[in-house]
Parts: sequence; C-alpha cells; structure tokens
Amino acid sequence: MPSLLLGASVFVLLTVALGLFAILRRSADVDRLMAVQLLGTGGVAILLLLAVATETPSVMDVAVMLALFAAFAAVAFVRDASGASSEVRGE
Amino acid sequence: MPAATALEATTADGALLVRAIILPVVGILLSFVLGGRYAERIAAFLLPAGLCVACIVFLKIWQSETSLSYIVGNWKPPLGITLRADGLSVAMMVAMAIVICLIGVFAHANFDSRVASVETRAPMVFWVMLMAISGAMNMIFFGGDLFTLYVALELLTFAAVPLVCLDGRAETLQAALRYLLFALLGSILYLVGTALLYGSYGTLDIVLMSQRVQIEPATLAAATLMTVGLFAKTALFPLHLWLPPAHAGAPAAASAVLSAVVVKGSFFLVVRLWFDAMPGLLSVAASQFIGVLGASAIICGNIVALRQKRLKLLIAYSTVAQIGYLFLMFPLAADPLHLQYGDVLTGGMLQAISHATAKAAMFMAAGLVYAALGHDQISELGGIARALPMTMFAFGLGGLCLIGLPPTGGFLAKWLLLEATIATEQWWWAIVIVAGGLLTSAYVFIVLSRAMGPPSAPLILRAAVPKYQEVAALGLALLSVLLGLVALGPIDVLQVGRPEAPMAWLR
Amino acid sequence: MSIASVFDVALVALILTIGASAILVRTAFAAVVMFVVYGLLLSMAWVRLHAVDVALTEAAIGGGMTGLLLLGAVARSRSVNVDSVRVGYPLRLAAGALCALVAAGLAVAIFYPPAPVPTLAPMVMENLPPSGLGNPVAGVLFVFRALDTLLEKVVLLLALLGVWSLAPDHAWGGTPGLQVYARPDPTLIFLAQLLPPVGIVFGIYMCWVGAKDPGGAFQGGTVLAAMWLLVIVAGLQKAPAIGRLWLRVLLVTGPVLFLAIGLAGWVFADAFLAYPAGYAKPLIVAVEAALTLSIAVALGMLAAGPPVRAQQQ
Amino acid sequence: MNAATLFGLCGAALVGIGLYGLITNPEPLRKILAFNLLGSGVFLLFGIIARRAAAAGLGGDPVPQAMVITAIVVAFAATAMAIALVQRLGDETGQASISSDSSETGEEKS
Repeated sequence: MPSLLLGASVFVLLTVALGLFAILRRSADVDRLMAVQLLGTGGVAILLLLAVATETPSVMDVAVMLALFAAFAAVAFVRDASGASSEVRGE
Repeated sequence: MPAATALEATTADGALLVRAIILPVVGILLSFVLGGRYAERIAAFLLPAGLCVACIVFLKIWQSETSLSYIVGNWKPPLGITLRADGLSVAMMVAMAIVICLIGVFAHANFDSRVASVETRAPMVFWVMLMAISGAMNMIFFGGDLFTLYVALELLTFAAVPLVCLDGRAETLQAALRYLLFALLGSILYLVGTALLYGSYGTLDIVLMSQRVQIEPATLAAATLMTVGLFAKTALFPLHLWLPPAHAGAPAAASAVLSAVVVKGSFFLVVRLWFDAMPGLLSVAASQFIGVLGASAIICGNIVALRQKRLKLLIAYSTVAQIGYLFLMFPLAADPLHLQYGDVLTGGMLQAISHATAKAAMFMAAGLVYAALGHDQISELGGIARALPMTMFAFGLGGLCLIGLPPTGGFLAKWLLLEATIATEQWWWAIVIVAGGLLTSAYVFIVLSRAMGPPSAPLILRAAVPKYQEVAALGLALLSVLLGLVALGPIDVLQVGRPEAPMAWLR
Repeated sequence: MSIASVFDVALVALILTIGASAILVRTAFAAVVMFVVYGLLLSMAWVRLHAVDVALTEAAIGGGMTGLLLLGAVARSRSVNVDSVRVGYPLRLAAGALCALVAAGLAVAIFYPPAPVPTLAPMVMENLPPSGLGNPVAGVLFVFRALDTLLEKVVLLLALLGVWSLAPDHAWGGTPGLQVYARPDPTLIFLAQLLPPVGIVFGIYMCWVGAKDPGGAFQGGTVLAAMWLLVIVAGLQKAPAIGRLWLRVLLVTGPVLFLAIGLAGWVFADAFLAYPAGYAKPLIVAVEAALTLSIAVALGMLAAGPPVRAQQQ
Repeated sequence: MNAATLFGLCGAALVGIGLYGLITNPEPLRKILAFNLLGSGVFLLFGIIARRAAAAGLGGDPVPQAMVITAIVVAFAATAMAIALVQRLGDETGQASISSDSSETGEEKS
C-alpha cells in the first residue's frame, strides 16, 4: 500500500513538473500565476499522499500550509497585476 | 585546564554576564513601548549601567584570574548554551562600553530626543540601535556557542546598517545597501560553517569543540567559509569596498560607533574561532595568507587614505588599514615553532582597543569640523586648529595613536607585534608595520599642517560646537594615549582563561 | 532504486531546475515567480527530510511571505529604470568557477560524514519529559536553546525598526506604504473575505499544536501575519500607523513575557531561562501564545514596509 | 546514495547557484533573491545533517532543525530590510543600482 501511494505521488510530481515547464516557457505574466496555482494543488496532493504513505499525519498540516500560501501568493499576483501603477507614492 | 573546569558549572558571579546581555535588551523593549522621546533617557541610564557591569566583571576576573561562566537555563552544553567571559572578552567589553558611553555623550547634540513634542525618526533609531550594538557586542564577547554567536552577529548587522543611512541621502542609502549585502553574505557563509561543524562534532559549544576538533575535509571547509564570511564583515582587504562609503557617509556619531565598535565584533569572532574553537588548526600557509591580506590592507588602505580629499573618507580608509594590523597577529601567533601566542594575542587585542578609542575620537573630531565649516575638504581646513583647538588636539592625539608613537596604546600594540616578528623570525611583517606607521604619519601630518595653517579666506564658523562634544572626543583621544600605560597595570588580564598549551595537538 | 528515491531524485531535479532558472531568467518578475514555486517545492523536500516543523516554516516564510515582499518590490521597480549593465563574461566565468568550487567543497564535506554520526536526538528526548512538551523542536527552541530564540525576537524588532528607519522624516509615526488601490479589485476582496477565517483558525491551531506536534509560534505567527496582510491589501482594513501604542505593545508582548519568565526562572528555578519544575508546560504555552501575536505583528509590519504618509491627526 | 546525501548535494548545488547569482547579477532585487536561494541551500545542509543524525525514534536531530527555523526567520527579516532599502533608494535616485562608485559620489556632494 505505501509503495502504491508513493508511486502515485511520483506520478503527480512528474505531471506537476511537466505542467510547470509548459507554463513557465510562456512569457505572459498571467500564465506564470498558473504555475503557482498548479503547485498549490499538485503540492497538496503530493503531501497528502506522502502523509498517508509514511504514516505521519502532521504532514497534512504542511499540505494545508501549502494550499494557504499558494492562494496567498496568488493574491500578491492579483495585487501586482491590477494595482501596480495605481499605488500611491508617499512623496 | 581552566577552560575544561569552566564547562562544569555556573561560576560565582556568572550571573553578571546575563545582566550585561539583558540590560540592552530591556532598553530596546522599553524604547519601543515608551516611544522615541524616552529612548535617549533610557540609553542614558542603561549604557552607563552596562559600563558598571563591565567594570565589575573586569575586576572580578582580574583579581580571581579565572574566567566566569554561566549556564543558561541550567542546560549544559552540548544541549544548552554557556556564556563565558575570559580575559579577552572582558578587556574588549570594558573598552567597547567606555567608547559607546562617550559616543552617547557626543551624540546627545545630534540626536536629542527630548526637545520634540512627538517621537522623531533619527533619535529613536539611533538610541535603540546604539543599545542594540552594545548588547550584541556583549553577546559576541560572552557567547560560548557558535550558533548563538550567529544570532548575535545578525543583531549587530541589523543595528549597524540603519545607522549608515540615518540621514536618508541617496549615496548613504547606496552605501547601506552595499554594506547590508556584504554583511548578509558574510553571515550566511558563517552559517554554512556552523552547519558543517555541527554535523562533524555534534556540538557548537566552543570549549567542547576545541576538545573534539580535528583536521578533516568538512572542518577545513567550514573554517574557510566562516573565516571568509567574517572577513567580509570585518572589511579585510580585498573585501573592504563597502566600508569607506558606509563609514564616511554616516552621521559622525554613527561613523564613530561603526568604525570603532562594530567591525571589532566580527574580528573578535575570527579570533574566537581560530584560537579557542579550533586551536592549532590554522596551518602556517593559511596564516601567512591571512597575514598577506592584512599587510595589503595596511599598505593599500594607507595609500588610498593619503589621496583622499575629504577628511571623513580619509579616516574611513585609515580604518581599512588599521584593520590590517589586527590580522597580522595570525601569522605571528600561529607559528608552531615559536609559541609567542600570548603576547601576540595581547598585541592584537590592544590594537583593536586602541584603534577603537582613537578612531572614535577622530570621527568625532571630523564631525565637529564638518559641523563648524559645513564641509570637510582637507585642502580648506586652514585656521580650524585656531577655531577648534580642542577638537584638532583630539584629532592629533588619535593620529599619534594610529601611527604608533609612544606612549600611546597603538605604540604598545605595534611594539608587541614587532617583538613577535623578531622572535618568530618573520621580519617581513616588521617592514609592513613600520611602513604602515610612516604612511599613517604622512596623512596625519598633512591634515594637521593644513589645520594649523592660515585660512585661505576668513574663517566663518557655521555653527557653534558644544563644549561637551569636544570633551568627549578629547576624552577618547586621551584614553587612546593612556592605553600605553596599561603595560604597567592590568595587561595580564588578557591572559586569563587562555589554555596553557595552545598547540595541544603538537605534543 | 526504491520508489521513494525515484521521488527524491525527481524532486531534487525539479528544485535545482527551478532554482537555477530563478537566477538565470531574464525578467525580475519571472524570477520572483520561480522563487515562489521554488519555496513551495522546498517545503516538500523538508517533508522528505522528516523535518515537518521546518517544512511548515519554509512554506509560510520562504515561499509565501518572501514571495510577497519580492513581488511588491518588482511591482514598484517597474516604473524605475534599472541600470542593466551585465557583468562581463570573464568575471562571470571566474564567479562561476568560484561558486563551483564552493559547491564542490560542500559536496565533499557531505560525502564523508563522520564515522559515528554525532547526534543530540537521544539527549533531547531524555531531557524533554520534564518540560511537558511533546515536540522536540519546540523543546530545543524554548527550553534548551531559549536564549537564541529570545535574541532572535530582538533581531526581528531591530529589523523592523531598521525598515521603519527608511521612512522620510515627515512620515515617521505614519502608515506603511502597503495600501488600498484606487479601484478595489473584486477578486481580491472575495479572496480576502474567504481566506482569513480559515487562515486565522489554522494559525491558532499551529500555535496550539506546537507544544505536542510540529508547528509553533513561528508558523502560527506567519500564518496570522499573512492573513492580516491580505485583509490590508484588499482594502478591508487599514494598515496601522507605526506610532500607535497598541501596535508597539503587541510587538513587545511576546519578548517581554519571555524575558519576564526567564528572569522569574532566576528566582524560582535558580537559573536564567530555566522553568520551575511542574510549571514548564503552561509557561511555555503562554510564551508561545504571546510570541505568536508578536511575531504576527512584526512579520506583517516588516512586509508592509516603511511608513510613507504622515498620520492624519 | 541515501536520501540525505542526495538532498545534501542539492543543498550544495543551491549554495553554488545562489552565490553565483549574488555575485554576478547587478540588480539589487535579483541579488536579494539570490541571497534567499543561497540561504535555503544552507538550510538544506542543516536539514541533511539533522536527517542523518536520526536517532531515539526521531526522524532527525531536532537541534539543527530548530536552528533552521531561527535562521529562516532571520533571513526573512534581512530580506525585508534589504527590499525596503532598495525601494527607498529607487525613490531617491530613480534607479536601483549599487554599481556606481560611491567614493566619487561622496566627493560630488560637498
């Protein structure tokens, strides 16, 4: 059973890697945002698989953390894309 | 071996070491809550208190001739952290506490926080950072654990960088950024070393490490990286490029604390590393290489200083040169054939201390000249010696100490180093020491002769210089001169806690 | 080669590729995105190294918070013309050789571990029970090496003051630059309403669970800081002026409590930073709770940057 | 080769990559990024040292792990300070660079 789960995590990691290369090769900034989101979802999947495979439940907390901060980074992107020019300088 | 027994338990009076570290921390926390208007008052109380603690520790160690130690939380190394004070640490601690207190007196004119009705930026930042620097230095002097020392080193960096760009001009911001990047690189290299050392010996405690350490790839890699990192922080040639703009651009009080105190922190760690954590591991070739770097710093720093047009930059480059002397102690002390170890270490520490007092005095004097004239162009200093006699006298005395004329502390330090060059038959370092002294005397003479010469135009002072600022500068300068007299007194305190046989592995 | 090592090899290859491209890629924006991805990948590496506490910290700080800081800086520097003089080819070659040498030196050091690998793990486990903690990392941070942790809090405060010191004089005491946009973005507001409730619960959970399992004040504080920033960025709440008393008090609460308990140990447990027998766990939990708050405020204000506008009276 | 050694080599390589970026990239922002990469490589070294010292039923030695947590927070504080400095410099000069010779700018001033 653990080896099956580990195998699954390897599979997810490889798909995430492929996805990352496909996305990062493009030059539009919005596409790059997808890279982080891809890692947010893929990373959560991998960590959950690892948590069960290695029987360490605390790894699930890492999965939550990863999901949370992938979303947080997305917000930073939104902020960057929509508001960079309108940011008021305090001169 | 005193060091081994120090490991066993907290010594009587060991609690003083905790006090020396806690006082500044309390000051920082209080300043945050009470606000910048009280920061100066807090510092005015805590810095002298810190000096008192330093003096008490000094007296205890001098009289008992044993080092103090304190086991934090009663957890002995390797699990816990021990604070230790030996002769080297107390000598440096007292000297730095005195310098910091006098800088505090001097800075009152520029960073008086009591006049404003609300908290203002520069005083708040300056006083908190000054307290932080005094705490970080104490931590560096007492820290018995290499990782604690890393945290202390970062404390020092974060306190020092904002002082560089306190006035917010673009060029000082640039200097601060460059300084920060160098300092961060330095601390991360230091951190790599601690990782490798922990991996090899399962401890970062300095005494335990000195008992376990042996020559092997990981240790050598660690030692090299840590040393390079600390060199970058100490601004040893050729990693000195960040120093002159950073030290010359800062406000005078900040320049004084940066040049006199902050660079000594990372230098002290190099000494701890090679003479305490890894005694006898420094190979002759490596020590000669460090010596070459030091010698290059002396020659290059002095020559570039000679060519400066601005007084503060001249003093900053002279710091680069004087740092070079500090590193001459490595080839002189690491010669395994002649165990001149003790005297050389004393010489090196005296050089650090006398440079601290002299350089602080000179930066203060330069700051007063700048305040009075509105510039610090050396070519237009004419008449200033008549207008500000006490200031220029302080500058001159500091200069004498840097040159190394008797009876100054600089003389004693360089004399001890010179003696060691003869005793260990390494005459080439003697040439460098003497040449460095000659070059130093050249630029000190140029400045003084300009200052005493007639003014090109009638001299108009832009601002009156407060007397107490001049007194603070003169006080430090006199200290640097009188330091030479410690040869008659407590100089042997530096040997307290030194292992009797430094090159244990040779036997 | 087991499946686990296939996973490790793939992960290492991915980390190195993304890391190297973060350095080599042309635009700063792309580099920062790479870095965020890199930080998230790295937390997986920490899981594989059985360091869950570090994995949590790395995901939160390494990827998330540092990423936000860098992104903000890129956004602002776009209007600034950066002088793009690249370092000359020979110098790059020399730098490459030097870096390769350093990496090779480290690799050699790693390849030859000492024969019996020294470890403090048994000693930690032996001495952990009196503290009542179940998490050995928390034990090291708050019991055995408490002095480091306390000093590190002071480092954080100093760094914050250092950031604030970069404010123009007139803005001192005012509000940081991180602020609402002219046009509030609906997506942003939606996210800022959705995420924080979850995040705050998780942050408190992190702090609470830290005594027993991986987690603790650092991780919890970082999550809270991130949620706070999110709310500020979306314009749902204003960044506080740095002169506010409540802000200053929150900043020092954790370190002050830590120091006070450390000093109390001097009286009641005969050593600075020692805990009286039987009271260790409640005291440590109290310190962790206070530190979580202080860390949250400190990290949030660090990311918010120096004040740019004077406070309206 | 076990997992610890593999990640150790990864850390060593990251130290090299980060150092290269720190030295060669002229943009301060990219230097800061490279510093973070370098730092994470160093942290990984702590991680493998902890991992290979696994004992007493733990997956790794908790002492270096705790040190890494401290170091990560310190590195974040350093990054925040460096970025604030870069931005203020950008505001003051309109360009973000540390390459110009400051001893000359020092002379221009007075």
